[in-house]
Amino acid sequence: MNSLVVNLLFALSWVFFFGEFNALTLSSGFVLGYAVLWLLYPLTGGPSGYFLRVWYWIRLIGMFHYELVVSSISVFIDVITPKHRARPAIIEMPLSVKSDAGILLVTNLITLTPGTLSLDVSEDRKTLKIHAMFADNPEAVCAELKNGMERWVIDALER
Amino acid sequence: MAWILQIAVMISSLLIFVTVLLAFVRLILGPSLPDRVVALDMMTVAIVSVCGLAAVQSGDSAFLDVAVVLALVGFLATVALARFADKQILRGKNQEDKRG
Amino acid sequence: MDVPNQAAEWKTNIVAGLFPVFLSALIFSWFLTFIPSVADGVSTRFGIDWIPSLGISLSFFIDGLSLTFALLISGIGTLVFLYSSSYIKNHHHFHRFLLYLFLFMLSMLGVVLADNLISLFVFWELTTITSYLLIGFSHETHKGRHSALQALLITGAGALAMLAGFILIGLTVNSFELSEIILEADTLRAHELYAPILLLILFGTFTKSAQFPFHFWLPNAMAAPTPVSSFLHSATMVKAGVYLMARLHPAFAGTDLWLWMLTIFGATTAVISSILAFRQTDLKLALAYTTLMALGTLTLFLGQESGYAMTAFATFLIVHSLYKAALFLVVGCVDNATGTRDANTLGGLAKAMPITAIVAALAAMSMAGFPPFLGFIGKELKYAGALGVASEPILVAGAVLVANSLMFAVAAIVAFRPFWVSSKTTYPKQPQEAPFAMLAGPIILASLGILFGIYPDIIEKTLVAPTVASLLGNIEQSKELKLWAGVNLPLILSICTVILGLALYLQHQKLRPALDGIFAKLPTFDQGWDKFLLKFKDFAAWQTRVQQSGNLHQYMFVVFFVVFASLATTTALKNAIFKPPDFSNVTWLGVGLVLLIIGAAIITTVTASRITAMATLGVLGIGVAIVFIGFSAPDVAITQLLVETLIVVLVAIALLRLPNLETEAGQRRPLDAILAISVGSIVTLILLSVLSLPLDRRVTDFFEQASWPEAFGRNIVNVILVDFRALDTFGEIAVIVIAALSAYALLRTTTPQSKK
Amino acid sequence: MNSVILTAGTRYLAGLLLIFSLYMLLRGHNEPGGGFIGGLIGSTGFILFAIACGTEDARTALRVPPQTIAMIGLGIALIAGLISIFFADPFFTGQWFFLGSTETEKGLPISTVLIFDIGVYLVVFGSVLTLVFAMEEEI
Amino acid sequence: MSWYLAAPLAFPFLTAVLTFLIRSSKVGRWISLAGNVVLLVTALLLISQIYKEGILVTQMGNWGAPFGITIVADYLSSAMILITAITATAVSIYAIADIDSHKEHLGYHALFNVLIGGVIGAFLTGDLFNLYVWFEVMLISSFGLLILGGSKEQIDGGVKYVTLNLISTILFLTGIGLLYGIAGTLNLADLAVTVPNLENQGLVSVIAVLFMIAFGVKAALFPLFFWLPASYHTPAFSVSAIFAGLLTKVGVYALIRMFTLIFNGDLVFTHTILLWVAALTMITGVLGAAAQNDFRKILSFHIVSQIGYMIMGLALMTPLAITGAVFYLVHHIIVKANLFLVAGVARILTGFTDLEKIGGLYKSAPLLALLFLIPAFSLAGFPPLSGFWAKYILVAAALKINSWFIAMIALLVGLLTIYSMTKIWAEAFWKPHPSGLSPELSQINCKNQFLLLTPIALLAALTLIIGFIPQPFILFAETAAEQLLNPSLYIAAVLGNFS
Amino acid sequence: MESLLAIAIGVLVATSVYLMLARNVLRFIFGLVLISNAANLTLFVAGRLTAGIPPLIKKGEIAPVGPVANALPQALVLTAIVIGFGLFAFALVLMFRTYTTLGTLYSDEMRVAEPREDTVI
Amino acid sequence: MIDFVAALLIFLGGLFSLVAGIGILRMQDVFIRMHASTKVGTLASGLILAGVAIQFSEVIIFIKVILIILFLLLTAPIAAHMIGRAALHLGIRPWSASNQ
Ligand code: NA
Ligand code: NA
Repeated sequence: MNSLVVNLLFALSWVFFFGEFNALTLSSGFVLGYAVLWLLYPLTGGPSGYFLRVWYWIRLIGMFHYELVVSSISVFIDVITPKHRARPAIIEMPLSVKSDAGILLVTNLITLTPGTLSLDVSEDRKTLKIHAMFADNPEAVCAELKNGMERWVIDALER
Repeated sequence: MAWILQIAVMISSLLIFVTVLLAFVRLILGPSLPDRVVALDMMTVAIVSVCGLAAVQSGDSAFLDVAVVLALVGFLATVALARFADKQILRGKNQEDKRG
Repeated sequence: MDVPNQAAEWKTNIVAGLFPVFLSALIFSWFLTFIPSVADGVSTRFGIDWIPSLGISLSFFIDGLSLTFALLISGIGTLVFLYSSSYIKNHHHFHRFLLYLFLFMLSMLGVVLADNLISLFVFWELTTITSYLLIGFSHETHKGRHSALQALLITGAGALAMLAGFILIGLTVNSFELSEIILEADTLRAHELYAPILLLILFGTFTKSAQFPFHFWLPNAMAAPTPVSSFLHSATMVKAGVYLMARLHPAFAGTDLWLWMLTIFGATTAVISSILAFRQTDLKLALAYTTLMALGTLTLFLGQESGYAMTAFATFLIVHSLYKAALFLVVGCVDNATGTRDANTLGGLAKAMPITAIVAALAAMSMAGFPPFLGFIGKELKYAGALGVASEPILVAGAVLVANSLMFAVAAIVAFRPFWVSSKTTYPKQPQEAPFAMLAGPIILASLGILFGIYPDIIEKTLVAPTVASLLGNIEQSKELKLWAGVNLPLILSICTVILGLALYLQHQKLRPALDGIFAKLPTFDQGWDKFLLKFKDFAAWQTRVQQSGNLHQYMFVVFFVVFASLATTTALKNAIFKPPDFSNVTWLGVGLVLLIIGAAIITTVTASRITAMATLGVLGIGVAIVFIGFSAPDVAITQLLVETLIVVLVAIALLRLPNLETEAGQRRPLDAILAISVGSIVTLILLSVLSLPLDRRVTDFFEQASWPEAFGRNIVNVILVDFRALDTFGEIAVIVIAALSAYALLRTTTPQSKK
Repeated sequence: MNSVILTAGTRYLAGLLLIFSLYMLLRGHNEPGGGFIGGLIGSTGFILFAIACGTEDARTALRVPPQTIAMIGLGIALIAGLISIFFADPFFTGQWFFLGSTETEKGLPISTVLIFDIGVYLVVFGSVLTLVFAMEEEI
Repeated sequence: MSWYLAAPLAFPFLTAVLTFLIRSSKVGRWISLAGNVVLLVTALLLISQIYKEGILVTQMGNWGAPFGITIVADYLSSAMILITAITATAVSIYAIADIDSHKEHLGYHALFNVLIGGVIGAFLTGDLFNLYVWFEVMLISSFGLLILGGSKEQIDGGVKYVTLNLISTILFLTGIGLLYGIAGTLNLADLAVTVPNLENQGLVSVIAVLFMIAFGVKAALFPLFFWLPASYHTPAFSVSAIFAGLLTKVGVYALIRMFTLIFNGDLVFTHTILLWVAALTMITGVLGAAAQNDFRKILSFHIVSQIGYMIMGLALMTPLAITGAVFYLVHHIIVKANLFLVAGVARILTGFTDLEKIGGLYKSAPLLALLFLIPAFSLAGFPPLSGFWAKYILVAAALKINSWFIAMIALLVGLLTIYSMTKIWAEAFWKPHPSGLSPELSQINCKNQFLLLTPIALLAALTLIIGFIPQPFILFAETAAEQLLNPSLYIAAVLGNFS
Repeated sequence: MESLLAIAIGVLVATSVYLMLARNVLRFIFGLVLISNAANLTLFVAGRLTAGIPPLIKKGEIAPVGPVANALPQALVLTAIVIGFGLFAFALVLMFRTYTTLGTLYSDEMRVAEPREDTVI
Repeated sequence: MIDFVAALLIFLGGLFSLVAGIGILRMQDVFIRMHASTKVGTLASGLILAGVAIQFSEVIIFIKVILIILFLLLTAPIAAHMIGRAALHLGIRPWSASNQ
């Protein structure tokens, strides 16, 4: 992601913190954000250039909340019903998404979707270990995730 | 404050309190270190809710600030504990932590 | 060391050695100038304020008594310095020796001249310190150190008691000036504190003057070089006690307590020490014990109030100083010349050391009490004084007779036998006459003995009579000093003394083993002292082991026990709880919250898993944070949560390298549990009591009113932190910085030891 | 901690925490927050950083040793307290200056009290990091 | 005006910051010394100002008492500050030679100066919670100094020191909570006004006892002193010197302040306890010293014993007794710090502090012997050194009100003090070195010799001056006692027209 | 509620005393956390409790309207918490270093500074 | 109306919280428990906070609440990942019905 974008995000969050949107808060937020980025650049590596895809973001955020609610309800039901319906297993899913932000987003979303929980990314960043509640068919679970969450994230971030 | 809200806050407080107690029981029972950490994490999130309820109850948004802090830093304890478990394994000292 | 250097050192030693001689001679002559006025009954007082707010002045007083002492001290001092300049000049601590000895002399002069009791005490203790350093002069031997410590502790103990006595005198008569205290004698004698004061002071003087049963330190102090012994035991240190009793005589004498204390202790000391002297084979020790005898006798006389007794006291004081100093110096010469002081080996030295032999003989005859020596006059007066005592004159005279006879025998053993009785011994060194500097002192002192014996008037009018005047208040009671007083009871007793003494001397080789047999069976005070010290050390070690056991658990148990016991006792005694607690505003959520906190605390305590403990601590932190949230303290809650988080983070890091907790099975600690519950209960009780009272909120009210208008802040808590009480916060951040630095230092600090 | 997810998350969280901490510092005089809280939050950002990427990276990012930051903070707090003496007030008396004040509004307050609070922030921030980094490097 | 009080408080911290930021050890040590000299000057100015004007008060932040924090200096405070500055200056000279660059790099100078700052803060504050804060400042920097070096002994001693002192800290904080809970104020002068009028005086006594325990641990009273002999023999000598001189005295100061100003309503109860505690402290301390065979351990136990004397003065609570306590405090700080410094030189020369392993110093290092004798004999109470007057006044005060028992104890303990001080003398100085070495001062290079011996000589000179010219010091202590026994002076100075 | 908290404080004190009396100094550390919390709560409760009204001044007011919670103890507790943290952190590091240096966490095995008599002589 | 919606949200939040609590106590293994805590717990807090925001109906409060929720959504999965990873490394096997 472009450093500039991050910087702007930081500036905006600063404005949010203050709750007052004006030139002073925005500019001071920008300066602060810049300073913070400067502090952190040993971590972020170098700049990368991608356009902000507003639509994909909105879709992502929307789906995300939807999945959160649905998954919660499914767990809700499993919890309050005496019988355990789950057939859990740990499955390994190949990762297409490359960037740090992408991996973060994918794993977070998978965690927040029904029946799946991301446990770990391998050191070579190519596979993701997932704990699935209903893992009678691991390939199906994998495919669903790749075409769902991972697709959306790649659309939003990496295309 | 409307009575309905008052009742909701009261009930919700009670429910969250029960949640905290349940998580506490899990924390004591373990059996593994991750179990305890999950329980503690759960409690932290519950306290975020408590802050929200306190804000409604008092009509003072100051408590939301507590919630913001908690949401940000509560995570740190979880990370530290989880890492503790992880590193213990590398050091081959996991006997106790497996048992809890 | 090369030769020229040595020569140079020798030269500086000569100069250094003669310097104190010159100084003390100067002092001596200065005191001589007071003789005319003192003889006329005029005393001189001068001084400056020292600590006016405590009534302590640096004041001095010269009358007959103090002048006599001052002259003896500075006079004999001069001779001793002269002697030392030769005797000890090659010692590597020669300069230190001279310094100590000179300081000692000055302190002694201070003691006898001081008018203010506290000043007197200061000088008194200075003599203690300097004599400690002098007795311990041969500090590289165990005996030297042991004897110095013994002298220090015994005289020190006495001194501290005496100090209490002095303070009490000050409180009863409202002055520390001796000249004023004497005027208040009647008040003092009638005061309810008279007895304690007297006993405390006598404890001080008896220890200093080595009265039985505190006598044993003095012979041990012979570890010091000869000039020291000579000086300490003839005229000075040990006579400080006698001086003080004499000084206080006008204020204290005249009661039964005074009479009996001094008589009994004096007589006992005189008799026992003369027997002890008799059995010694070491010449120096024999002399030391006769010093004890002299001190006993002097004490005995001070118990009285008659003119004879006082005259006897004054005369014997001078006599004894002269001959004892001379004999000590002579023994030093002998020791130096032959390398031994053993009475059984020494003999026939008169040929090799004729002058020494004659001097010894002169001094010894004074000691034995032959006419026309001053010693004879002294002895006559002693008998006269003894016969004139207020009660039990026969017993006292008998004691004096025994003591004198033994002294006669000892004089012969010490000063006659080594020189005039031949012996087959070969000495480690070829005996040789001592150099002049060493002989000068004994010659002068011994000559004075005979001079004053033939012309007693010289000292009678100048020293003896004024001394008696100081003791009794008027000069008229002083008795005349004369060689021939006609045939009277004292003369008969004198003759008995000579006969008895001669017999003892002739039989002394045979008597000694018998005496040794008796004494070997008796425990000595010296051994008793050592045992006492050992027992004391054991006791100290035991009590320290019990208290400072090195066991942290014990330390903390004691601390918590003290907390509980004292708080509980005070609460009960002072009836601190008088309102029942108020549980009216308790809510169910509150109960639940408290249960959560209590549960977390208890689980932290009982769990054997450190992970559980860590997690429950986190829960506790959350619980307490909810309390802060619930009771309107968002800032505190945030801080609490952040700090709890950091604690968990830090513990989680630390535990990675720490071992697991032990399992609690079989480790129940019922006693600890009882104490813990007790402490917790008392805290709750006190807190409940506190909370039952109303709170005065005016400080907070001020903050609420001033926060925005005056300190421009809406968050009152923060305004208190950074403005109203910013100094607290400053201190607090200093704590944080230093905690971090300290912890950092602790982790990074290394020593070779810990690297291993 | 070689966790890709944590490292990626830290990148945002640490920045957010730092910004949030400054926010808490600046508004502390009027709402919950202040130097302590700010400093503590700020330090958690870097602790997270240290846990995710190691203390070496965290120290590099910080550039200045945390002890030095803490000490500078102490110095700033002290000086903020002493400034008032030059205005003939007892020490630690707050000195207030209002930038752009008008008749109705006081304007933007700049005060020794704020400087003091900044000192507090730096102290807490630096000290906590000193501690945590040093401990981290021990294991 | 405010300067007089602010400067002694601010300079140690300023020095600490500077020494730490300029991390070059060579410069840092001189800054530290310079800072302490400046501190000494400010302390002198303060005391002279107090001499002229009486009790000095400034209200921190210009918030009037009892609302803000009051900084107040009376005779006692200013004397303590001056002595602190003197000791700190002496020790910072000594430290240049004693403290290695490793310790300096880890922040020795910062820790040291913050410690001094904490001590001065404790003496100056007129606020109970602020006193707690300064106690903590002092405590935490003492932790750091104690373990600097990290030897096994230090760590072990540190554990006991830290644990027991933390308990005391918690007790102190709890006490503050309780006292605030009934009185609603933290200002000492205001508490002095409020507390006597409280409804439940029994509770006041309970809280007084709690404070007595909390400060009792700090002051190393019987039976709470364990942490002291467990740790004081372990750190660097400069550090144990400053600890021995100052730290326990702050506890004593706090006891004196609290039990003359605030808890003076139930003297028969509180001060009787104090009297017994004083007696037992004196005895156990001196017996402990008698049982030890290590230079520094003997000195450490003596601290305990000597604290008993000061508490005895407080317990007797007469003008003369308080005079004695104040005089004793001042005397003891100088003497005790000095003895530890001497122990340090002895250790440098002989390599040990165990008396069985050392000896011969009298012969080979006569100057050191002399410099030892002065404080040692002063401590033992030999006249005319400072310790004699201190003991004299206390014993006189006891006898004056017929407290025979405590006077007897004080004298007896004096004798035992002589016993154990001469043990050091006999073993370290008189006795020949067990392996026949003759450790001469010339083994130390010239510069270090100067740095090590100058402070010792200065402190010894001070001991002699106090001993030979005690009148001004006693007068000062008398005035201090007068102020302490008339809390109304303090209250009027602090509360002014607020009262 | 004050009374209830007084009881909770008592329990905290009791448990922490029990922990501090343990031989394992790690338990002392846990006890220290507990007792610090107890002391902080004592200070907090001593200022009496007010639910739901933080000591903040609303915009537009110059002083709190109506009663608010007692701010002073809150400030003191905040200070005490932070100081307590500093002390705790040092104590923790000390125990850590103790273990790495002396090889034990048991206080009765820590006998370097005060050796047992029999081992010295 | 606003009160009612807020009350509903708060009540629902309490309910979800309780369910998360029960889940954490009675689910079979640590992984499944995490399903409960991450999803349901987060949702519960979100609901309550949404209720708070609606109740206050102020922009600042809205922003704060959104921030809190965002933080939770960001941190909760990372925390879960950390715990899960530790559990994996500890060698904890997922529960499976066949084992019972
Ligand atoms: Na968490
Ligand atoms: Na979660």
